[in-house]
Amino acid sequence: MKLITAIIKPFKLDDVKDALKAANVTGITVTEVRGFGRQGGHVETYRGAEYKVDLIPKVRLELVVEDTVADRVVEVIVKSAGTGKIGDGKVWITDVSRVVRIRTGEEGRDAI
Amino acid sequence: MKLITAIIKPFKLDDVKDALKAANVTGITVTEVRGFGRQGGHVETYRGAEYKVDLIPKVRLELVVEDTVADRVVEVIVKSAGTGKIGDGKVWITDVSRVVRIRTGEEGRDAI
Amino acid sequence: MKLITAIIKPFKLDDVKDALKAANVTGITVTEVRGFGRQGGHVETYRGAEYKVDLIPKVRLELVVEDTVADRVVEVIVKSAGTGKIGDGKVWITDVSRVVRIRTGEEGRDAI
Amino acid sequence: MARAAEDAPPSLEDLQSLVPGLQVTLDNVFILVATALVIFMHAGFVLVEAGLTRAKNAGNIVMKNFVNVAIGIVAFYLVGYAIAFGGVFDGLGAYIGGGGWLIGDGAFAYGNLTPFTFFIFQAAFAATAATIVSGAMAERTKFIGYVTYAVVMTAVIYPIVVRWQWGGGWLYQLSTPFHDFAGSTIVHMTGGVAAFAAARALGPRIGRYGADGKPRAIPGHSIPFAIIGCLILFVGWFGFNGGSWLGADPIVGRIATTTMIAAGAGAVVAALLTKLQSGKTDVAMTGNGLLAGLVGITAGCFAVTTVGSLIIGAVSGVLVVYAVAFFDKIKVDDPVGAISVHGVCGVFGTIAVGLFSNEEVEGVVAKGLFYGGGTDQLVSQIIGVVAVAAFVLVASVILFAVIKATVGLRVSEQEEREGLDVHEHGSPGYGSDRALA
Amino acid sequence: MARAAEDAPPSLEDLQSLVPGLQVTLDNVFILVATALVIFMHAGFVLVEAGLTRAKNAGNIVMKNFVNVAIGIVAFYLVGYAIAFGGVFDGLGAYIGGGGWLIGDGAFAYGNLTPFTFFIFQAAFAATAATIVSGAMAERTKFIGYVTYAVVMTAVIYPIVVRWQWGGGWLYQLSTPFHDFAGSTIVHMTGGVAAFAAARALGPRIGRYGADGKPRAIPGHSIPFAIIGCLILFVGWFGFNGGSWLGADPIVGRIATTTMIAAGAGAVVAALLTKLQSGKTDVAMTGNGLLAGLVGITAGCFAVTTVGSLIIGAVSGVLVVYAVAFFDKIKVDDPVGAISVHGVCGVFGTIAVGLFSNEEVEGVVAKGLFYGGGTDQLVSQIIGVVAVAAFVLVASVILFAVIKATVGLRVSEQEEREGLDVHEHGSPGYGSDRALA
Amino acid sequence: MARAAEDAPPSLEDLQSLVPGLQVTLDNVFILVATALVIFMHAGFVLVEAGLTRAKNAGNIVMKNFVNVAIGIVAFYLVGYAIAFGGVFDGLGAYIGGGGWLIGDGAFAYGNLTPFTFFIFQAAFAATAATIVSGAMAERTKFIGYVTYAVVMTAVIYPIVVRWQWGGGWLYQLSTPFHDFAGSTIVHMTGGVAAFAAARALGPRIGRYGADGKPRAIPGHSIPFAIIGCLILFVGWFGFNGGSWLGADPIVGRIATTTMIAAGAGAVVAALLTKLQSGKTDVAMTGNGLLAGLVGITAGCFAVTTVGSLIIGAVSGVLVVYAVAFFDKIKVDDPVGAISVHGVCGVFGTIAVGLFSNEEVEGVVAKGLFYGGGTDQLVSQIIGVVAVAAFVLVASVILFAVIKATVGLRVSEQEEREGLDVHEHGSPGYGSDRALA
Ligand SMILES: Nc1ncnc2c1ncn2[C@@H]1O[C@H](COP(=O)(O)OP(=O)(O)O)[C@@H](O)[C@H]1O
Ligand SMILES: Nc1ncnc2c1ncn2[C@@H]1O[C@H](COP(=O)(O)OP(=O)(O)O)[C@@H](O)[C@H]1O
Ligand SMILES: Nc1ncnc2c1ncn2[C@@H]1O[C@H](COP(=O)(O)OP(=O)(O)O)[C@@H](O)[C@H]1O
Repeated sequence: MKLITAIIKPFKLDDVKDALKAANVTGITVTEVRGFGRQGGHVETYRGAEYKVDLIPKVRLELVVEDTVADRVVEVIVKSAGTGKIGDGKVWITDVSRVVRIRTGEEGRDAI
Repeated sequence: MKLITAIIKPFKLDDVKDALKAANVTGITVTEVRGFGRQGGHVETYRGAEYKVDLIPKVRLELVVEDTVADRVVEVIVKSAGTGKIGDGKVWITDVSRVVRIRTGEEGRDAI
Repeated sequence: MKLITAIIKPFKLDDVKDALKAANVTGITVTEVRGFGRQGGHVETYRGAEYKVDLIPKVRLELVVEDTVADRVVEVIVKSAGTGKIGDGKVWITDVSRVVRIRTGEEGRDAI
Repeated sequence: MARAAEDAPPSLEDLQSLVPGLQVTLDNVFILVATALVIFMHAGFVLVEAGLTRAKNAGNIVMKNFVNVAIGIVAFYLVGYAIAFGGVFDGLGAYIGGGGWLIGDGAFAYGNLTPFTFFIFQAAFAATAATIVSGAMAERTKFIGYVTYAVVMTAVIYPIVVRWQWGGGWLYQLSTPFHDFAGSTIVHMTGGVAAFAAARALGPRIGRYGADGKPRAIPGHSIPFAIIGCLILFVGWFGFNGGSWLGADPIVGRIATTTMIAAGAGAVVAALLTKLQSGKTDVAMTGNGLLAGLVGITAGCFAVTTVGSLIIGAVSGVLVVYAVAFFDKIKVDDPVGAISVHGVCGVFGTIAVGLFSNEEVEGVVAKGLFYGGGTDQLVSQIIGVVAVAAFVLVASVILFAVIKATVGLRVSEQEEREGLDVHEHGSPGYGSDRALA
Repeated sequence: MARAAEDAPPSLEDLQSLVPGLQVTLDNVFILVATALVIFMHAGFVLVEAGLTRAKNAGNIVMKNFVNVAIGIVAFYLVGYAIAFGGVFDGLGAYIGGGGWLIGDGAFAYGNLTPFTFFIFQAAFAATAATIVSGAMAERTKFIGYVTYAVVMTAVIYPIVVRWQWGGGWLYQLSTPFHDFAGSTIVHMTGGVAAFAAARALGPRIGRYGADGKPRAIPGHSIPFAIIGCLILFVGWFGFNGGSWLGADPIVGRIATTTMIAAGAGAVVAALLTKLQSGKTDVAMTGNGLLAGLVGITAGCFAVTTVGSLIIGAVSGVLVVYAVAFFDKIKVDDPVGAISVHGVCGVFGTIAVGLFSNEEVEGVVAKGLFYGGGTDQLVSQIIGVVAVAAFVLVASVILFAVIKATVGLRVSEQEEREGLDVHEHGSPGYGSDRALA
Repeated sequence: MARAAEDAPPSLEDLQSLVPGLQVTLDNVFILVATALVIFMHAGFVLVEAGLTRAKNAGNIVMKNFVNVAIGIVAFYLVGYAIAFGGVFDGLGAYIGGGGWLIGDGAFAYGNLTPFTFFIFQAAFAATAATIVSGAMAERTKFIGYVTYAVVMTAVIYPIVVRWQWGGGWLYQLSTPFHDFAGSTIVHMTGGVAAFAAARALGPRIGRYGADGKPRAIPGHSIPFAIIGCLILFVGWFGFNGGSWLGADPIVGRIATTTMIAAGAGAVVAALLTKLQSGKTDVAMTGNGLLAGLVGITAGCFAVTTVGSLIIGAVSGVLVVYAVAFFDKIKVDDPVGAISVHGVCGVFGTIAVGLFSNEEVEGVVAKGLFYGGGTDQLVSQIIGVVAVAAFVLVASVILFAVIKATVGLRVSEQEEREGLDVHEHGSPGYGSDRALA
């Protein structure tokens, strides 16, 4: 089992979700996050004073998938999340040693 | 060291927390997330128009525990988080190679 | 590749971010979380009644870094996030088997 | 549009009709403004009740208060006004009216007010009495159940209570008439008692009591909303109490003075008391304290002195703090404190007239016990309070039982957990524009 | 400050000047209060429009409504007032005024009102007509484009419409004058038609229509805001309609009665209809229903009976629900329903005067078709509606085309996605005090 | 309740008492309405100050403004009213009053107003002067420290300032009396100067200045709140300025006209200026611009022409933008701009009377420099401004020093970081109904 984590641009979420569904992914967990990276931040103004905003809104996806499909899922994400502009985000894979579905207690591939 | 990640139903958080405390877990980190899965979404109506909501509010728990207790902690979560209805969530385990307590710099089992 | 996850006190975020930048870290993903730990909670009062608050606001950092720098980055976080008071948080390391930059499709050390 | 300026200087005869006409105009215009202020109170109720409950029910609670205004106006126009003010005043007419339907022939009016002007002010009051209850029913009531209640309340129950006193009925006909200038009993206690019946019929919200049976606070989602709501209610109360003179008169300055002082005293005392009790000054309770002072002074705002109003306000501020704790303890879950503010302080304020009244106006009010007037007024006040409370309690208990047995009163556990907004109204009260909404 | 109390009893001569003076005073003071209520409506517009749009544009939408008030006052003072009310009434003067600039020599006033009192009330109206449009333009309009529109609207377009009727122009000079007591057409439909032109010129928001072309709801970020806004608009409408008598008179009670009943009926009917359609009572649409009833009754609040107002309000409540669906379908994206509420119900309410009028006042209004008055009034109403709609539509289409070609009308896709607040105003409407803001 | 309609036509004698009585009634009723509007301003202050500060202190800031109203009413009733208006006017009485305690025997009243009516209006003003300061003290002040300040301000400091002018004291007794129609100096500058003393005594919020010493913006948590607050203040100002005539008179139309124009001009100019400075139209600053215009015109709203009001408003709009930047630079941290809006524009508006006054009323106001009146009025204006500013500054500096040394003025670093709500009031201003709250 693999855990795929992806940081993407918020407005790309719908596209990525649709692409993943099309690729038979059955479950995703989504978190609102903020990211700091090469994209850099910007300066905002308020009542004549300035302040720096260097954490940009991003969306974090988490998917546990079978080992065999992990790389393919990564490709799907990279393709559907990309705009070609800076700040598009990252995808990474980590190993999962056990997965359980709470409702049934099923484990492994049956659990996802 | 193991990292246990669990996605559960929000209203089950108190029960799970109590069960984990009873099982001598000393630390948990909790995140509000939204999940997409078999549970599916629903259609909402607003001013006569409809829109689909397919990301359901969930809660994500993260616990670093000693290797020896990891499986037992998973059982505790599965038991206390379950309602038997669709959407109960998942639990998964990944390996942790190093843990540090920031306050003291302690590592490993002393850190959690 | 390593994934470093850190739970820190919210008001320390700026300090940690600055320290990481100084240590040439180029990307961080940040999540608002709540933590339960040794720090314990407190009782709040509202209209004459009480209720317990045992989940304290924390900030979660996630950084994918090269294997060689992982331990040094952990030290930077521990140093910059510490106040010496209870509730300072934890840092842990997990293994990452693949990283991709969405914008370019670059992998590995080029992706971060 | 339409009216032109006079040119020639008026003759004495002209003056003889112009001058009384001016008072008529002034009275009607003043009550129009007072009515606008009373309608504004509904924005206050919306804010207080939304602020002191959870975000997941925000759409539902504002909707309840909002349709309540609309229903109140329509039901009071179609039915309530005639029941409250129409027909003869003796026999059965001392208990329930009937006549002057649809503000038509025989419609009642008071003093210089046209039936229309009188109607708008009374309709705004009717909606107020009903909306008080929505706070106590918050976060667990089926919308259809609430709507049913609101219709019956504004069409029948409240109009009957009005009939007894302002409509010239039996309480007004007592040898020393019951005195409730602007409605501590008729409006507020009526709402508060119905709120008690409602909260009892519903039972507490899930999670309101711990496994140990102890109350667990469920904090409201927006204290700013609650406090702005209290200030709006305060502003509206200038119309509520001032307008209850039902005409323009310099006396409204004194009425407003007692109203303001009681409001201030209620808030100050409630703030101090919470500070003494827990070491923290509770914001929501201080808001309740202001409202408690306002409810308390509503019956006596014309009759009591400024010192009397200071005392009435202060005592109301104490009462509300203890009453909230008391209803918490007996497991009557009232998320916004409606029973304590409107019910308890309504009772106290009405009875306080029998103690603090310093006015003596034939057929209106006698001096109170503390100002040498003996117990005549006090007895009438107690009669009025008991009679109205008993009637409203019985009527409400029956009404909520019928609602329970028919359209249903309480939502399902799942709906309550997830929030009423999506289930009852299709979408959440707070939409999100984040990607993952 | 400044005025001292009289001492000796006034002689008859004194009375002959005092009494008419009292009416003058009363008229001016009443219109001052009415003006405050109309200005307050702008807080209602802010809340409704902010509530029904997304948080990322909250700063922008409140700013639009807010500067609109400021711009409206200044532009109406410098230009609009003279165009609406100044100069001669024949010839070109029947279509556009000019004179009494800066409330100076020759400034028009009505009845007992001083030119100043008349000005403040009219200026508050001008800002209202303009601000209606901002809702339909929400979430995608360049700020500079909106500002340009607001200046032209309050300085020129709206004043010309006013000229035709309230300013004594050609619609007022019809043999049976067009009757629009408080502005269903002159204020609301004018705003609604301009809103239509604006929404058409802008196109729908990104994501408003799915790939299948079907409308997808974009829920507003705060239903409580929207509903409090509706209640504030309701309160303000007492000044809007009541003040449109342009003086104090007992009649304001009846005007307020029809206003209240129509508002109540509109909300009740819209709530029921949404319940029938989807099984859920839509909160925002119920709010629109109340406003629909208010817009609908605005033309006829003086002329119709209470039963007439009940019907007008109820029909408006139906109309708004279907109109919102209709504009959704034809892909005119109006986030708050401004076109349906102000445009559609403005048309209906104005024409309804020709049906439901029960008054007969020479030079003001005739009886309507349903009350035995024939079709005279009805015809005049239709003429007025068509003429004003045509003029405003043409003027607005040109105006928005010019704006598009010059300063620009719509923001970039990126700006729309990220929200207008940071891009147009420097920082978000909702700041965050969290560490990761 | 209580008053019956007259039947027989009144005789001349009747008329001789009825007619002056009508003016009395009208005056009192109008001031009641004006008082309600001024009380409403407190909701405006709550919204502006909450909106421009962070969510973690929302409960605290609304509580400060809210108890301020309650404290103000009670303290002004018990102490302040007698100090401001009671007793003799010569000798020490020109500087501080004493008499007519508790609105009892010898209580002062003005013109036709009853002492009660006069009291309510003045009490609402007293609370206003005090609440201005809370904005400048936001996000770091101990609650007990603020409460102490509010008591002293409404019981003693503000009443003394009032005494000097409106209470008939030495500024009123100048050969050309100081003219401050509705309180640019007496209310607003008094608040603004105390705000300056407070912000200095407190020091800036943590994080307000970077390591480099440069100001770093701390955005408020709700621009919609701030803007709705500004609109509510605008509405309230109709009562504030209009009511300051202390009676009903057609002149209120002109007073409201100058008020509206200055408000509009202030907002428009501030918006333009921020656009020119940073390329973005700052929303909060535009709100401040409107308030700046209102504060600026408050002294002269009766005396200046409409063109004068346009200029005064516009200049105020410029002043506020530069003043905010100035106080930022000298590290006086004023989260809402209270010092700039109320202090700086209060000074300017008062002095502007000496320039722009076009009225000549014996014992009230002379023509200003630009209207051929020479420097008499200007000199009196400067005397008044300097005297009041000096007194309030000294009194405030002492007061805050005493508070610091006794109950404490500033919260701990931890409390400031975590927010004042939980620490001072027991629970957060925004509760959460999420599972992990
Ligand atoms: N090393 C990293 N570890 C964790 N998250 C990262 C890392 N680098 C980037 N991110 C996340 O990805 C987002 C985009 O990265 P950024 O460097 O701005 O652009 P790009 O992905 O186009 O190179 C960041 O905002 C951050 O959330
Ligand atoms: N493969 C997965 N990877 C990550 N999270 C998942 C995955 N599958 C499900 N989830 C999370 O668990 C939640 C519940 O899953 P769902 O399939 O709806 O029901 P059930 O757990 O009963 O099978 C989802 O909402 C999602 O947050
Ligand atoms: N075992 C754990 N797994 C995951 N998160 C933990 C764990 N222990 C602590 N945390 C997180 O770290 C935070 C601080 O821990 P706590 O025990 O309160 O203090 P300290 O870090 O000083 O020992 C917690 O609030 C929680 O978010």
